[in-house]
Amino acid sequence: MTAVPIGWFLILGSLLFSIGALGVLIRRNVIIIFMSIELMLNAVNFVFVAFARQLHSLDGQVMVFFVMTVAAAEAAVGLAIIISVFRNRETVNADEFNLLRW
Amino acid sequence: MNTGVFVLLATLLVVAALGVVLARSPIRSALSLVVALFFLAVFFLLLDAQLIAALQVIVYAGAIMVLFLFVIMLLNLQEHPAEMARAGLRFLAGTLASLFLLATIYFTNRSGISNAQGMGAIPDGFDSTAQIAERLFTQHLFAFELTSLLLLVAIISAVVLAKKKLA
Amino acid sequence: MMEQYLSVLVTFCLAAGLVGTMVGAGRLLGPRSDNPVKGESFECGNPSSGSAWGRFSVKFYMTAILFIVFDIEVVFLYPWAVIFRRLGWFGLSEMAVFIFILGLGLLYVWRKGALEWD
Amino acid sequence: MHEAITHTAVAVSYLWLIPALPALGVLVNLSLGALLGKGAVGFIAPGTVAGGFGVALYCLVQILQLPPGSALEQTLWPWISAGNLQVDIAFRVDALSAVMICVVTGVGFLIHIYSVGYMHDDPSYARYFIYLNLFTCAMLILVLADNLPLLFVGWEGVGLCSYLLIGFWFDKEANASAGKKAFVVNRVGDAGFLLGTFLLFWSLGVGTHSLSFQDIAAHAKSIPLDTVTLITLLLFVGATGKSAQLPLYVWLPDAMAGPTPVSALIHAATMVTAGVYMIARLNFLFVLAPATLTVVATIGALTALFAASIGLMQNDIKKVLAYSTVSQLGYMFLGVGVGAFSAGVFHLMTHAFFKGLLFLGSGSVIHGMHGEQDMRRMGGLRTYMPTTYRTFLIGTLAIAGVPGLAGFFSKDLILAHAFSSSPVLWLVGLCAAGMTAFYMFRLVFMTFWGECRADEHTKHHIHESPATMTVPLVLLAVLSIVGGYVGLPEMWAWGNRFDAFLAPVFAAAQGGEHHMEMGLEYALMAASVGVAVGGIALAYVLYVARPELPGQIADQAAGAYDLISNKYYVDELYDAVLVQPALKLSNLLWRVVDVGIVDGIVNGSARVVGASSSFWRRWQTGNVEHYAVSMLFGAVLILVFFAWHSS
Amino acid sequence: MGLEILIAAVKALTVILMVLSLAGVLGWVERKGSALIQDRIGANRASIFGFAGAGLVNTMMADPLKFLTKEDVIPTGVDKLLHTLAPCVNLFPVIVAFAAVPFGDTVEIAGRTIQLQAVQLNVGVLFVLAMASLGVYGVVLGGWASNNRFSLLGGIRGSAQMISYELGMGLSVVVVVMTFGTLDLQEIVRAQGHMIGGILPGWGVFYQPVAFVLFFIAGIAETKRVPFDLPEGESELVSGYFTEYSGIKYLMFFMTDFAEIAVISALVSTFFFGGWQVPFLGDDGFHFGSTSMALPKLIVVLLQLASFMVKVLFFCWFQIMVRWTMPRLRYDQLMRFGWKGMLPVSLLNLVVTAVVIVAFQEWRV
Repeated sequence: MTAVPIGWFLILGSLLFSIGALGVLIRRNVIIIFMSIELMLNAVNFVFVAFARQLHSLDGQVMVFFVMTVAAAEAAVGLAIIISVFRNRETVNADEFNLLRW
Repeated sequence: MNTGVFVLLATLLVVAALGVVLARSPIRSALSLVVALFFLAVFFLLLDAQLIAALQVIVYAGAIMVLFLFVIMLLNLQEHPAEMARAGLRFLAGTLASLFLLATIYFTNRSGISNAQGMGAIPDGFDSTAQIAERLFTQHLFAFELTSLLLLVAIISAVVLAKKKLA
Repeated sequence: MMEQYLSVLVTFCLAAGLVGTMVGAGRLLGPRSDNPVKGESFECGNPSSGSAWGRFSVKFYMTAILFIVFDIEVVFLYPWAVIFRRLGWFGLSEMAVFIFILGLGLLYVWRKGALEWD
Repeated sequence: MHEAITHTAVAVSYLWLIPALPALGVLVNLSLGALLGKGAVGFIAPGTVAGGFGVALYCLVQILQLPPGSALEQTLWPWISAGNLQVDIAFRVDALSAVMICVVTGVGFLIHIYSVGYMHDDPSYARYFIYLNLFTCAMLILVLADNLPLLFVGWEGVGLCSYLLIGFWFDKEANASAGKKAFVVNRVGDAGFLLGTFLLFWSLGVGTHSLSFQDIAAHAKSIPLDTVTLITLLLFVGATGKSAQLPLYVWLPDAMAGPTPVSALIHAATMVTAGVYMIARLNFLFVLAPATLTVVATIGALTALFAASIGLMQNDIKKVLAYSTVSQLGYMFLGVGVGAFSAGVFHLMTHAFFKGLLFLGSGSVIHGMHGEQDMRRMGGLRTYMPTTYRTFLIGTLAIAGVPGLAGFFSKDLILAHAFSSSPVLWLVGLCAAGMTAFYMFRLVFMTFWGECRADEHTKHHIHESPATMTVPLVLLAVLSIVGGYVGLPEMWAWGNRFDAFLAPVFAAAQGGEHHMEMGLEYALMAASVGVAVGGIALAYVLYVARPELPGQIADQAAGAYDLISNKYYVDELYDAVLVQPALKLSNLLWRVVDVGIVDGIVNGSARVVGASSSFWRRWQTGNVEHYAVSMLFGAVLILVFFAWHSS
Repeated sequence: MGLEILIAAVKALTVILMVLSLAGVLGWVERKGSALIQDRIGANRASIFGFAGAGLVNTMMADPLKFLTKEDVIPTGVDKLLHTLAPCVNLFPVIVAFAAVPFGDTVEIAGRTIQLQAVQLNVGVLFVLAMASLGVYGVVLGGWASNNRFSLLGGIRGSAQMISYELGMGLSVVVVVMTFGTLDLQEIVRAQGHMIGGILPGWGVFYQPVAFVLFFIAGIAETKRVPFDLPEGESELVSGYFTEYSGIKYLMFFMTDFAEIAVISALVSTFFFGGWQVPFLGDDGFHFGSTSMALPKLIVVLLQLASFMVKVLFFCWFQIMVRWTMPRLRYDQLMRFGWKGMLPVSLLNLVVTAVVIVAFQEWRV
């Protein structure tokens, strides 16, 4: 992959990130919103690794470890929350979760 | 060939990512995400980050997405007729996301790194598990130990939240 | 180095090609005759009632969560296993702390009864 | 005049054990006390103190074997590192500290043992021993500290434990407020102590200072005289608070609300002597300020007389002993005030023995009388509790200054030094000695002699205390007899070994000492013996031979009687002069400043926020998508701004 | 570049054919083996011209052809794409995982050094595990896309079982990695070439017997065969997650089963039994202490290949034997054994190994 400049990777990363953000905004199913967030996290990971490769640093790769861990913890807790919300409200539609306000 | 491979894989990746966002059925969405993650792993491999590539598949595809699938099946989520947001919000979201993308492309262009001649040879030790491990377990020791606490909290909260009997 | 990635890509392509061919050949060669009874799900001859996609015990979900957490632990263990000789007692103790904390999690789950299948 | 003494220090690694062992007892009993049960708690708590005593004895032996002036040292770790203040957590044992740690752990151990029996039926058994161990630990830190800040840690630690133990039975209003009183009065003294420390650090001048005693000693001479006087006076304010001297003595009599072993350990044997210890420890500083020493001696003598006079009229057995303690502490200050530091410390040690004994004996009496503390309802107890009686009598003889017992030697030494400093001080001390003999024997006669005045029910149950209580009594009685023989007058037998042992510590103060003639010394001794015998005789006449006399005297001198039996109205005076105005001022501040201004601002701003948020909260729809859109909008805005701004 | 692609393709094809033929052979071995164990003839009409051994040809050729020409029934009301995808994602990772296992040392052909390993990565161990973790999808999708509650239950059970035992497997592999200090499978095999005390082969099993047992048990659980065949328990779930499959898709599920057996056997050989190593055989021939026997390079390579195949076949046979001699577990027992047995034991094994290795190293015992 030596011939491809890093700019391409960055643009691909931001494209993925935008798609993820779009998913968060236009979907109503919380689980799919969640998956879109995972996609955004992965876009960031992707850019981490690309930069690490470009800047000759190992820290970018190490950071991916931590992002993965955070993603795992987030998925575990987030999905647990979704399950317990579903128990009470029988829905996973984000626009029906609006109790979190005045 | 390199550029060709990049474009091919990037296209597949973007298609899979769009699949996540646009698929009607949650399970297809999840599978699209698995495919996208798999292609990301291939990208990591081509960026000489073998360890990350393997971990990407093990952690994301092999563990996190399984959990997503389980939840989808557990809650028996089928296609939902009113799945997408209202048209107005959709339009707004699309505009904002495009603006965001354009802004990042603008910055990437302006910074000049996109004009560089590719990435060159593998940095010394970049693909060596031992060196990454050394970094991880010496310089990032504290973050590593904190990770365990994060996971502990995740376990406990997941158990507390999910332990009640499912109706 | 290129050789390594080449081998991966080629193997992937060939394996994908193989499974694709198999499915495709089955499509082409197999006969086809639709029949409503044939399409019914197999429940030992009884007509099935209701949807097959019921809800499941939350146990499966607990298993998956626990798996994620310990999978992350294993993932951290691999790079550690490669260099723990070089780190000596220091590396051992830091991993001991890590495993101990996650062990507490396992103990908690164990005591909470989330590992019970009854 | 005095030979140069080498101050050699030997680094050792076991000093930390001495305070750490009681601390371990605290930890164990705190975490497992409820689990272990009384047996284990009552074994662990005294056990740790016994361990500390063992190490302390080992230290003493080490010190005795080393050349005079040597000390053991252990620096644990750096503690405060702020600019040119570099304080370590460091311990140091020289002759003075060695005596102190042996007294604290030894007497402390005996009192722990005693407590096992005394507190046996208390529901908060474990809590009691946690406090007691914590106190021991803090007291040991106080006496082991190598520097003033660490000493202050111990100083505050013992204060805290004193508060906790006085209010041990906090469900009784009186006890809780007695604890508070002790704490508040001590704060006054502590403020002086702290100011003194600050001033000392400030006046030590340029260079890095550790505030260790060596460091202070090395630089003390360069401080101007009036500054030194001020520093020492401020430190002495701290000492008057902790050691219950005029005018801050008022908390100690009330402190008798705590369990009796606590009174013995904290409010007689150890904590209250901390002030004396501190002045002895800083002797090199105090000798630089003669004016302060005069103040110390005067306050000491006045306190001795004043407290003794109140003690004459008290009817509560523990109150008598409390005033007696204040009075005896006055003696110690008189001693250190006239420059006789080793005499003061000597009296401190003997006092620990016999006053500990007396308190424990009174505890035994109270235990036997089922909580009765009023001597007017006692009497004739010597037949019921013979061991308590005999040991108590030994303690009384010791404190009264009867020749051959510990108190005689130490008190006499102080009075001799006082005489050579100022005959007036000696005379005041002598009067106090006579009163001491009188009220102590009054106590003995009222309690143990004559007819029993208790009601029938109580009388039926009077019994001797269990062995865990009487064995410490016997041991302390032995110490009260033999404890004095380490410091005989110079002209007898082996002379004053104790003084010789401590001499290197007080090398700076040694200059002013001079030996007096043998004849004069015998004369002074005769005078104090005479006064003591007179006091005893008077007590015998008034309370055994002719018990109707005290009532008649009280009637005839009604004014004086009222004044003294009401403790000179000092508490009332304080209340009127200090407490009431403070309460009024606080009330004013509360109503005007707090409610009016502070709360007004807080409530007003809350109302403003509330009003505006009822508008802004419309933006919070509770819908996640709206939030997400807003976030993305913000991100895009930031990006666009930067793109526009930087191009 | 073209030549390199060709070499890679040849190696990959070799491995794929190896897997497929192994799967075919195992199909026959299982039938005949179960007959042997149960004292019956078994598959008696598979002989050709009265020659029973030729039944092998039957399972390898006639069976696939028959399946290919059968109708592919897709139940009504299911997601057709997922229904088709399930057998594919089931088979794909197994084949790819096998490709990462080295089947021989490097050889030199026409001045080129060629690794006898289709996928060469210096994180080969992780690659294999990553592919193993993908195996869950085939099971779970097969169950989901069948519109049959038995299938769905089988699929969910199967995936929960696989992830549970993946932990034990991963942890025992960590111990192997600790012992050899590398993630490269070829390096791991090379590290087992020495002799302990001149007599015992330096195989992983002699260093890590506990890890071997754990890995093998977890491996059997991953293949979902007796005693861990709950996902496809015939008496209760018909055929589990592939009840609703027929034709070539059914064959693919079946092949996956046998290919998994082969992969587990290959991994056991690689991690614990020296892979292609032959005891006493060096690069240039046998060495027994001082005496040695020189051999041509070609013979050495062939011996090593044979050694690998023999080991793999032995463990395949061993797994088939386990299947036909063991009773099965209940599902709660299975999960309890996975979480309360395998996981703590493998963690303990890991800790003990780490302490022992570091202690030996630091104190130079």
